[in-house]
Amino acid sequence: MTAQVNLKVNLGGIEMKNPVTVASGTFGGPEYAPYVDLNRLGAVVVKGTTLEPRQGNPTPRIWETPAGILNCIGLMNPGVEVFLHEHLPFYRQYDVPVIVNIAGNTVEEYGLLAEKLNVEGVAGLEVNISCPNVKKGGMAFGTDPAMVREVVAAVRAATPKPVIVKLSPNVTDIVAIAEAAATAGADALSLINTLLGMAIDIRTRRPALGNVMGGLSGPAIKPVAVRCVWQVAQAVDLPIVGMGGIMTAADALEFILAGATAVAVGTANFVNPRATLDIIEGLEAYCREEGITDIKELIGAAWK
Amino acid sequence: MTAQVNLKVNLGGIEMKNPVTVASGTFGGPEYAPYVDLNRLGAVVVKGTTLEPRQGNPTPRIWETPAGILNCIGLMNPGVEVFLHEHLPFYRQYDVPVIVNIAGNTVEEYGLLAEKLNVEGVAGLEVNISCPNVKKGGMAFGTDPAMVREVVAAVRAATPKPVIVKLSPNVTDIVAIAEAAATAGADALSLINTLLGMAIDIRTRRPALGNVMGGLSGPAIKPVAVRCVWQVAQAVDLPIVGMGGIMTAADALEFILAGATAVAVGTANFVNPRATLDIIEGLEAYCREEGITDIKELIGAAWK
Amino acid sequence: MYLEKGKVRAREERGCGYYWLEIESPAVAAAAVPGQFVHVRVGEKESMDPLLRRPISLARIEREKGRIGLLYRVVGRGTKLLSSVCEGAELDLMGPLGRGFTLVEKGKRVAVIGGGIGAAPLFPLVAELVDRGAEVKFFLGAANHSHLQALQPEKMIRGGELVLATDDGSAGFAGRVTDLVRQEIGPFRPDFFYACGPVPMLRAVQQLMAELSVPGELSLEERMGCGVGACLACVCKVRTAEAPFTYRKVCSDGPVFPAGEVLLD
Amino acid sequence: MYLEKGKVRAREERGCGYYWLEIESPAVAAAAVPGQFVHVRVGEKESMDPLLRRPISLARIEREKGRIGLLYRVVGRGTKLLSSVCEGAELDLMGPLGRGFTLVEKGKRVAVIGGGIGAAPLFPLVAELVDRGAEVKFFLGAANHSHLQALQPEKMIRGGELVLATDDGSAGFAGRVTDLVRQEIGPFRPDFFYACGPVPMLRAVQQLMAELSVPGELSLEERMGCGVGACLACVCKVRTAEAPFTYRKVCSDGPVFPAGEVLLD
Ligand SMILES: Cc1cc2nc3c(=O)[nH]c(=O)nc-3n(C[C@H](O)[C@H](O)[C@H](O)COP(=O)(O)OP(=O)(O)OC[C@H]3O[C@@H](n4cnc5c(N)ncnc54)[C@H](O)[C@@H]3O)c2cc1C
Ligand SMILES: Cc1cc2nc3c(=O)[nH]c(=O)nc-3n(C[C@H](O)[C@H](O)[C@H](O)COP(=O)(O)OP(=O)(O)OC[C@H]3O[C@@H](n4cnc5c(N)ncnc54)[C@H](O)[C@@H]3O)c2cc1C
Ligand SMILES: Cc1cc2nc3c(=O)[nH]c(=O)nc-3n(C[C@H](O)[C@H](O)[C@H](O)COP(=O)(O)O)c2cc1C
Ligand SMILES: Cc1cc2nc3c(=O)[nH]c(=O)nc-3n(C[C@H](O)[C@H](O)[C@H](O)COP(=O)(O)O)c2cc1C
Ligand code: FES
Ligand code: FES
Repeated sequence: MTAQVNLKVNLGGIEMKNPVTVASGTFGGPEYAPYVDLNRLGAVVVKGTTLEPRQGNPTPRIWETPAGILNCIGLMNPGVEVFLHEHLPFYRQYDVPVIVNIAGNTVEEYGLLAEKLNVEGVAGLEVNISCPNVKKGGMAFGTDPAMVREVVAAVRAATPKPVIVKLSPNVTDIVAIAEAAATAGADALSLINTLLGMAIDIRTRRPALGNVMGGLSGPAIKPVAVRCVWQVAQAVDLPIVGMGGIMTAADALEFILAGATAVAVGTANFVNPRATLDIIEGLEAYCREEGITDIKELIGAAWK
Repeated sequence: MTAQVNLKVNLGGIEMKNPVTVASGTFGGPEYAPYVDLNRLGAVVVKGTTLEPRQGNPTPRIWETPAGILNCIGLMNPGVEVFLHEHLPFYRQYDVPVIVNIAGNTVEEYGLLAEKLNVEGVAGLEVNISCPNVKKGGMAFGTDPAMVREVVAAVRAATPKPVIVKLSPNVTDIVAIAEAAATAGADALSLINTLLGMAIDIRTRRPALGNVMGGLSGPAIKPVAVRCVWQVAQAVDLPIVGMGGIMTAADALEFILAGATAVAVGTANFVNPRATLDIIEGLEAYCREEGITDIKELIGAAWK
Repeated sequence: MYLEKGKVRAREERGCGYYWLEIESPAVAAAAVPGQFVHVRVGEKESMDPLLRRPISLARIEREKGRIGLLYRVVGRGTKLLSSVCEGAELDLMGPLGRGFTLVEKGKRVAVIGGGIGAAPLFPLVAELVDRGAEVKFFLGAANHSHLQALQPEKMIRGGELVLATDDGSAGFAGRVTDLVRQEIGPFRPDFFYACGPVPMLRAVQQLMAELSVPGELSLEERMGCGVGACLACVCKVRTAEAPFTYRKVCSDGPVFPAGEVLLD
Repeated sequence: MYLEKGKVRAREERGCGYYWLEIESPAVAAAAVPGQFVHVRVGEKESMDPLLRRPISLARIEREKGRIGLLYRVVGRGTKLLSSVCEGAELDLMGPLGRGFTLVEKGKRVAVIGGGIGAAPLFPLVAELVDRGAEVKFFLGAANHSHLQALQPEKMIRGGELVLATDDGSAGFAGRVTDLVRQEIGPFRPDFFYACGPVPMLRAVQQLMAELSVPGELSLEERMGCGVGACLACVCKVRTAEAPFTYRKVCSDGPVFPAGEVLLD
């Protein structure tokens, strides 16, 4: 008889039955339900939600790069009201914490969004201050510690729910940004959002993406993401959702060993729609083989 | 009869017979001579050279990642005196501009290195203010515009030779850094150095590299590199050596179209020792097929 | 929608860079309708480059045999890798995906218009329409005779009338398929049409049919991430009452759209 | 040093994850000496993942036939991909690389000591030594009988005396190969030794031979980038007069080093 492995983790107040969630903007809602039982996930993070509906950027919105993809979706979403009335009921059928990713054009908008989302069925908020694909706000909020403090404080003041702040890797010093978020009252951090990148189509001799620059995600960025988690986990005393190129349980373990409490699967969903489940099973198998009874033992084990 | 294609470019005073050079630290000197006739290259850039010999970092110094590699060589080199007396004579046999990559622990050391290298046979200097693998100096010099100005000014004052400043992508605003280098008297810019990354060996549960963090290079980083060249080329009026994941002529073209005057081949040498020659031939073929008689027409053509 | 390991049962090189694969994929075959596609993983299983799946239309649907057919043209790395799979190999498929064609009722006259590899999803459509007793005229254009031969239209459809065009006049009507349609459409007077092919062709068909007030459907292509509607990468523009346009997802709202709604720019 | 497309002429699965490839690679074969290696590209030609080449020792050198042999064990993705190449396939090779073994003069008594897959470069060494008229005793250790069988030492060498050990005692001497060497070395009194295998084995051999004042050479492994001495990734520590140690490149200063110089930590 093999011992049970305890995969439960607590992410700044959100109880997760295992450390595996999905990265905002990569999972939709019902779209992956034919492949993944949502009840098996540690949490679900929904697409970036704004006050008003957004059309997003012109196409092409995606471009394949070596072991990665560039995207410039541009926060296309139906707005928070549609989310509350049409999408949230879908998630309420499941027994899984729902984390809503929010993005504002102004500090006030972040606060407003947080207020509106203070409803049953929303387990927490992920504050996106790191989107490289929008003109107003977006990444700009996430590259200056003072702005980070303002945005996070506004959300903190507007909601009693757990606040997760999502950081951009496109900065000189990610630890300084993380510390600013912590000071302003974040309950957890999630990192990383995409790297700012671009590609040129040599046939047309023009930028490949409709919006010129885009966000790089996928396995290509994993080493940068692991480094960010490693740096922040040692400097800031908040739980971390690690993400960036996680395709397999081995990848997820790198993030956990670097200091992540939970991991989010993004681009991998497009490649393997069962990736989340494969990873949950792989984490359990690893623990079993290594004689680990509680996955929390592994958090930050590479430096502890 | 097909028209001749003019591949010549001028890199801040260095005449190159074609735009293709090698990235510092990835080509050695005589090591690739069995595979590549050095006379065919646009220029050769040598490994980072310091005042005193350096041992470099403990092993493992290299780790494979998806479409990339992490390295933490740590500027292992025999020092500038050995370079001048033992290595430079080797290059003097060839008809190819030799660019020496220099790295100092202090601003003064950069100046001293530039002075010592003001000899015949050295075509120019590449000022490395972006090495992520050394404790003192290294990347720190390249992430603060004020420091960049100091270092570049010191080198500028010490040498009449063309000064190329090599930038780090690990910054919030690479344009600001580039502008600082330009103000201080750089003749050209080279970008990008490696992205700061790391990996964890899940078998040992420890960092995979001997020096914990390392520099990410190879195809994985190409979208970030192209984006940096695109941003800097439009903002700063200096010729650029583009690099980061160039494996093929198509990759090189992306950089040239983004605004690079020359391109450097790094990690690709390890995979295909003939990569530089394949790229030169591929650039010529592309121009011929597209009816382009002078490759300079393509520089920045994606935004011009 | 299934994730299935399809077994390659037949592979044929058709010339001009066209390939044909017959795949045992019972779950996909059982659920599929014409116009849908599969999202195929190409390359080495554990390799992260290339990363994304490739969308390929179902060019044959054999529900009873549990087989599907893919007809594709090598245009880049992914399709090149796909062209080198061997008989017996396993392909990692997601499907059937997307909204297929709306099938007209028995007795209707329909024009089916395909350009080049765009013919792929039209083959099972023609089969199904013929089975349902529609009167089908299939206009198929290609660059030249060799390209037409690679498509093997005679072999791919049973029933329906096939009318061919080549750009260089090396077979059938000399000129673009849309010119052929324009010439023949008057006497045929279709009740409905279906088209798939390059955007300029779709645009010409859309305009012609609007002039003639014939309703129909277009099958579109866009670069895809997920293939299931989750990533919002693959959008196309459709007309709306409120805004100049709105974006719809080709992978899940399409790839087939009512011709009158689509904005092709 | 050549960049050559080697043609796979024979492929053999040896069990326990060991594979044998015979490759037509005339330029490499003509220039090679025992102890050298080839740097092999694995995976799809155009795929960037995996990216780096893999170093594999020459386990057979047939200069006249223009062939080389590789014996390897699947430990990760690269060796797994290499294990799936077919007869007739082309392998992208760089080689021969590195400094091989120093060959002793005729009539000398030599101990050749191999552990597991570390035996690979020792097979052509034994062949060459025997041809030169050295008296060779080849001590070979493996985990167990099946692993030994996968190495097929009897088939791989012609001449020399073969002495086997297995950790679990399922064949030959029961225990580590270094214990076997310690037991037999007294009477044999070698003039020189060569060793290749896991680091703990090398360390034990190095110490034993130092005690007995027998000179020799060790073949080392390190993670490699370029394989030719350009990237400075693959260093090992060697003793020097001036510093506690200095780094040398395994790929170009080695992989074979004088046993007395190497610092194994
Ligand atoms: C719904 C749908 C059905 C399709 N059915 C067929 C078919 O039956 N037969 C056929 O030959 N082709 C079909 N295509 C086009 C096919 O998907 C592309 O030719 C293929 O993805 C090209 O991949 P590549 O790696 O060879 O080319 P590359 O240019 O190297 O691909 C790079 C990236 O761009 C994407 N891409 C490139 N061209 C297209 C395109 N035209 N449409 C969408 N994405 C593209 C690729 O998927 C990949 O992500 C279909 C496309 C769609 C959207
Ligand atoms: C000079 C030399 C000769 C060798 N000869 C043989 C041989 O004849 N037969 C054989 O089976 N093996 C040999 N090896 C070891 C062989 O190179 C590794 O087993 C192989 O590179 C592992 O690759 P992988 O992708 O399967 O493993 P992974 O662990 O997935 O490889 C990841 C990376 O680590 C490197 N790596 C992993 N293990 C080693 C290792 N032990 N040594 C060096 N690099 C490593 C790989 O090259 C790759 O870059 C030799 C190594 C060296 C340095
Ligand atoms: C198509 C796409 C859409 C995304 N949309 C969002 C978003 O709306 N909000 C957000 O915070 N991050 C968004 N991201 C970033 C991901 O959540 C994640 O941080 C990033 O992709 C890195 O993880 P990965 O490499 O596993 O994909 C998006 C990423 C992709 C690829
Ligand atoms: C093994 C290795 C050693 C390097 N050494 C140096 C160096 O000494 N000085 C320097 O400026 N850059 C150094 N670099 C960075 C490269 O010159 C180049 O900027 C980077 O690798 C990106 O290009 P690539 O992706 O083509 O390799 C090194 C890179 C590698 C992989
Ligand atoms: S491809 Fe992801 S929404 Fe269509
Ligand atoms: S592998 Fe590059 S120096 Fe040895």
